[in-house]
Amino acid sequence: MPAPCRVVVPLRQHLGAPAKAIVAVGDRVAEGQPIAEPGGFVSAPVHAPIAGEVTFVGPRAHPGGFPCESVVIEARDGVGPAATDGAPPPWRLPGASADWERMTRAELTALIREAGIVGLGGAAFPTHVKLSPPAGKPIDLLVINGAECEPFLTCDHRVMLEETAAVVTGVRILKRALGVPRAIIGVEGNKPDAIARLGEACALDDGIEVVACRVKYPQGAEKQLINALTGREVPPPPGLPLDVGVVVQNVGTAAAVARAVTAGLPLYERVVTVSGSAIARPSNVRVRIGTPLRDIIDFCGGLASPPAKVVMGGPMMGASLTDLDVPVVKATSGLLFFTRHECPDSTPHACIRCGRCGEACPLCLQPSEIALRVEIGDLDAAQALHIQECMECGTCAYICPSNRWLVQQVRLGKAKLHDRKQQRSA
Amino acid sequence: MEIAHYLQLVLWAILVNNFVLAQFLGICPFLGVSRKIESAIGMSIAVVFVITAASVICWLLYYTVLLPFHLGFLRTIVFILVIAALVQFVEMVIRKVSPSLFQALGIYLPLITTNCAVLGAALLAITKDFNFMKTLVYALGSSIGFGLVLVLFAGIRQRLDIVPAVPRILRGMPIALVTSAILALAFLGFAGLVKM
Amino acid sequence: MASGVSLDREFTKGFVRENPLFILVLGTCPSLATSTTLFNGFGMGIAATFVLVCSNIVISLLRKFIPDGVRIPAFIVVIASFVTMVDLLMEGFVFSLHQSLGVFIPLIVVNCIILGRAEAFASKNGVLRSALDGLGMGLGFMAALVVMGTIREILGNGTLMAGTPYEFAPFGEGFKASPVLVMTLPPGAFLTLGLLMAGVKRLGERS
Amino acid sequence: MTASSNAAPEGAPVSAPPPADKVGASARPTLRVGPSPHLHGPETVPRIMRWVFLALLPAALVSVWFFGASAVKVLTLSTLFCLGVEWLCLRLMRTPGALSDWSAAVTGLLLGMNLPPTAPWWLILAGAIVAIVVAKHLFGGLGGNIFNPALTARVFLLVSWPTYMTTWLKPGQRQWLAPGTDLAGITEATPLGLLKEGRLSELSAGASDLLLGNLGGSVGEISALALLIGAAALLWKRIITWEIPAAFIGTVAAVTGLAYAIGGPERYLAPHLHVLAGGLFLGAFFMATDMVTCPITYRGRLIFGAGCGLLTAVIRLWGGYPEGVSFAILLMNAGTPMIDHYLRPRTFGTATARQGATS
Amino acid sequence: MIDPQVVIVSAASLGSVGIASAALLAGASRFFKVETDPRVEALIAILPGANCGGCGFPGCSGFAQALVDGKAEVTACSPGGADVAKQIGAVLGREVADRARAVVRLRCSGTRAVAAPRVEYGGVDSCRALLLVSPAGSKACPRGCEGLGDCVRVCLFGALRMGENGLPAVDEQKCTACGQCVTACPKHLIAIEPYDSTVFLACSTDLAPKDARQACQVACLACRLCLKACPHDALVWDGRRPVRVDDKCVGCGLCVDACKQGVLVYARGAVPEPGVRAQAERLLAERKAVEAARKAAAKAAAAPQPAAPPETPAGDGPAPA
Repeated sequence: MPAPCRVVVPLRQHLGAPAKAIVAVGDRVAEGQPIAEPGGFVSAPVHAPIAGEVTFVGPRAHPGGFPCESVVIEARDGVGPAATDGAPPPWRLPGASADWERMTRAELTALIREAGIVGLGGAAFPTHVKLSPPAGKPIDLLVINGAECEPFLTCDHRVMLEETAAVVTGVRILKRALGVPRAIIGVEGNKPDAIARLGEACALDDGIEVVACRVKYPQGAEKQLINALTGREVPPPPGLPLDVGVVVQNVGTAAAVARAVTAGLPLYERVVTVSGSAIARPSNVRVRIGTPLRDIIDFCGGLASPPAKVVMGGPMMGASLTDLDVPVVKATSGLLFFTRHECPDSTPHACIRCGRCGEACPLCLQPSEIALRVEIGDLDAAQALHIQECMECGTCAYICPSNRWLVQQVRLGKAKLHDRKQQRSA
Repeated sequence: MEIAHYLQLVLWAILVNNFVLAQFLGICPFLGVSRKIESAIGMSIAVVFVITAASVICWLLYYTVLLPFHLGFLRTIVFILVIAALVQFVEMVIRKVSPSLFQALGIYLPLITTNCAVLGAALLAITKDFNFMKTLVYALGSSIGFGLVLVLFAGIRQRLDIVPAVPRILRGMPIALVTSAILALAFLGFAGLVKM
Repeated sequence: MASGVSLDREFTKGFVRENPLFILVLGTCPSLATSTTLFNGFGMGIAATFVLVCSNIVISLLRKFIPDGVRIPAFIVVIASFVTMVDLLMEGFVFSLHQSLGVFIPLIVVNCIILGRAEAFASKNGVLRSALDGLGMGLGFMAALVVMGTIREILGNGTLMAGTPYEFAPFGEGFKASPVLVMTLPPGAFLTLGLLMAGVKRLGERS
Repeated sequence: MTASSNAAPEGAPVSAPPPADKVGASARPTLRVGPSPHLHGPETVPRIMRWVFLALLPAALVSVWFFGASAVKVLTLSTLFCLGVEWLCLRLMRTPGALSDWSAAVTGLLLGMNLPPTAPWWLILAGAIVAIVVAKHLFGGLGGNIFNPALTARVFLLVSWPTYMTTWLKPGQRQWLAPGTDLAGITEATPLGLLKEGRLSELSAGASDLLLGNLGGSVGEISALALLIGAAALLWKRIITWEIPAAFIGTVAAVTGLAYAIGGPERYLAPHLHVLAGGLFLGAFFMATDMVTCPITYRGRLIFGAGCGLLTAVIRLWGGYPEGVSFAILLMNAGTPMIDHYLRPRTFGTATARQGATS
Repeated sequence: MIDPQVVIVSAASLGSVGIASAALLAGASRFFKVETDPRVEALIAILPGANCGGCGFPGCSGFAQALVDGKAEVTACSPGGADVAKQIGAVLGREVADRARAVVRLRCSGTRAVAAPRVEYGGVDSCRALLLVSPAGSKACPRGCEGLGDCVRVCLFGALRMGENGLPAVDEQKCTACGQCVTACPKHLIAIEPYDSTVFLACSTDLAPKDARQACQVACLACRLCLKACPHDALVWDGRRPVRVDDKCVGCGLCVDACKQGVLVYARGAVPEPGVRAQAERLLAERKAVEAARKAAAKAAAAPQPAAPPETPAGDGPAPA
């Protein structure tokens, strides 16, 4: 979609420390120019999605439902998307070139870091951190996640189809940056077109294979994908894929890496799936980070009916928005506008101990048992039942015939455990 | 067939004529120490030990001291004294010899003095004219039956605590007793399993 | 114990407010086992009351002389003596009742109510007060047993006052022919006590 | 006294429901917020219960075929009584639940199928009260019960009124039995009853009769085939899993088979007859699998089923009662919390030696 | 007929059993002596020794140990009753010292009728859980009480109850100011206050006045009329809201009258004493008179003689710039 006239760029768009603004009100910025620097190692810079003038730096509504330090950029006369003539040339990453194969691993990682690339699957973990494994943890495999994280979302699918070349280049760059000989692209079996295209594009590089995996949820979760592709089991938290010698990256991230390294484009736009019955024209759109939701709604033909619930992310793990006056962030993989019919009122029944949640749990936990412990306030028992290992994929609550709030009870339990830990250390 | 007979006696004592569910012996600790599975297990082990030891000692005392002197009527007093002394003695020994064992089950020992199952087992063995071996087997079986039901019951109560939907006035003792009622009902299925 | 408590309160507290069975949950074993009929419950109640009053009196008298270290064994001996007495008396005079109560007469020794009152009350109070306390608690226990016995006998046997010359069938002969047999069996005992306890709890909340 | 009796009931909703009217609402529509996931699967408790109810119908129809008016009366009364008592409980005790969740209807139908066709109305009413009040609502209603309500009621009735509970009609007695009808000529003992009384030689029903239901017995247990049809539906809808029935029936077959092999056909019934006779299929497929009262893990369910089978076989072969299914399931219900307590599934990623996960 | 021989034999045998076991125990107690916490022994001596298990602990010694470990309630022994509980308290030193009584109060008046909603919440019935999905809460005022009862659930004394209006109500007679609800409230809306204070501010909003007016009909709009109404300077401004100064407040209630929004309220429906009230009114009137006089003087001074500085009483008025 066309660049908007006004963007609100939150500085907390990734896991880890928020970025620090390096521009002030009144500054004129070029498209792609850095506007904030990383606030720590686990952090990423933020770039201007459009050319224009900085009109505000301060707290603005964040999709997470809390005010967050943000930079507002507005297109001005002669500057910005409305008038392409006379605009300052777009800013590009220094050092980027199509000749990336000659770069060292450190150079590649630095470029990726400068481009502000974070995991585009949804968690928004800074990519350069994943590319810098601690010594003593040998990595032998790169897994590329093309297994669409959640139902409803099709943005990864579109990226694989429309930017096949960029994806494959990105995979090769990531392989080089990690120094691993082998990469697997895992794609769910219901996307034969994507598998075919990727297969063709990868034919040149024998270190990359495309593997079709079963269509199920949550196949796109790191641990599940690794298990499905390699049979390795990532240990429970604090265990990471690193512990079994694997790094996982999303296909969208790979494409972004390719653009950053070969063309010097920092990460200031992404593909977002816009769907749900309340939107007139569901589609996948490439949008600038910071685009207000209302612009996207207008671009997609407006609202067909008043939405009852708006979800950012996927239907299983996404967050419901409290407000439509929020911008798109790097982690926004989907925007779902649900009508009342799609998310009916659900009053929970008593647990009938059917055990389906436990059967469905990809981590073999017992969600009903955990939730009951949280409900009666027995946090120790909840901990003994491995509450901390839950990744909140939502499978249990989806399947629960009693409509119980299993995921929220787990999150509540984790939050209370966190509170308690802080109280004790205080 | 001796062994088969003793086996039948054990089964009879555990299942058919269960101390708690059929004879109402040891209800106090059954209701009191059944809130957690772990303490129920500790209590069970302690009870098995004390009941067996007490019954055997009481039997010996009865047939070697009381009966020869025609003092059968004194058995209640003598037995309770012996049990009290035995429990205290065992407690002291365990505390000295194995503090960890004492931590695990020593604290249940004083509770056993007034557990009517202990005196009950000793008295019943006399009333039923059991010989020495039978007394031993009977006491062992009965106490295992007590422990089995105690542990099962503790599991149930722990679950009742997790699903706190029980109406308020029934919480605690009343629902525990209603549960025991259904448990006793289920144990009636063993009626006639062994004919003693 | 504060002497400010009036004697009649000392006597009546055992009936409802501190009912040993329904509120304090003491003496559950004999109450479950012997409340099969009203008469059995009554007999058990009388026996327990007798032991309770006598042992309270004796312990109250002896409280100054018993060294603290051996007081529990001493109490037990006193109680056991009275229990033996009751055992022999009942065997002599009401043999059928003695038969149906069985092992639970000697087991009065280990009834928590009696040792509990001896320790908590009689060893610290005067003779009159202790006697009244024992009598009140004993009668409260008996009342609980009689209530349980009545319910179980009517439902489980179809009769009332069985074992006495005044036996009758309150719900008619038809019900007596096929009563709720299970009420006389252990499950009925547990169920009755559980529901009565809930009822008493409800009453206590109301007032 | 319980130490926690003065504490507030944790987890109980203390707040009134959210406001229905929007006070001071602005022109902007308020969005809903809620925890993820924002979608929900099609399965609901009423749906599950409805399927169980439907799956019981084939066996009930077979009964109506063989026992006519008596079976209709028992099944209808039992279902209606249970629904009525449930309604009263929900009103008076305010335990969570609703008539529309179908659980009381399932309990009622199951109870009816566990009674003999000759059961008088008061027996059914007593059963309904025990099932719904004692076994279910005293424990907090649906989901709170430890023991299967219908079975608790059945055992209660069996112990209280053994004669009424073991007066089996001969199949084909379809007429209305007026109160006081002399049943002497139209009753017959079940195969298990004959076994218990040592009259095995009088057994006339063969395996095909047991399959079709052409014999005396409880309303719902006579036809193994009809029960299997219902069970197949439940397995197909994934409402029950195979573990419990398989372990249950397998263990009964194994133990009775062993007894038959050692003790000989004079004293023991052949294992295939044991499997088909009595309430084994009804119990194994419809009552042991009651989700509320069985373990929640696969391994736990296997143990549960095997325990049920062992206890059933022991009571049938050596116990005082001819049929042990109900007692066995109740006893294993009591053990369910222990099984769940000690059998936890292996959490993902904690594998040591074996990589057991499916890929 | 009592046979003396029977008496003698019984006495002798009973005695010997007694002596034998006493000797055994005496020997054992010496031989197997183990040091324990003297308080446990003291507690065991106090407890009835019935070992009935009614307290939920395994016997009296288990209960005593739990008491010493702080795991048991002092009042958990039902056979012993209140008397034993008192003695236990004495041994453990758990007697609560007399101190100024405090209670908790809710700093929010946003009932369902007056507070505007922002979003519609469907999820676990808990304020903490709500904040997980909507960090600013469900009401238009981010500092409004969610009314899902996290505080009510943690109260062990039954002092909190969820009112029909969607706000928790405190029973100040039952409240012990233990602080459980204060920690449980994820929005920190519950404050511990002296029981004696009669006036308090039932609002915590940090919205700008114009937003606050939209969000809630009973919101502090920062008008400061209350400060002006207080003759005792018992209210100070913290930048957004008035704050009561406890040692100055006499509870005259003039601020309550002055508050148009009704966010300053009397605790437990207290009514100010007429004497205190009258005196405060007098004081306020005096103040106003002085202020009026000062203003008049300033005006008079400012107009014809700009050079003369105005006379201010006690010099606490802001000097005209």
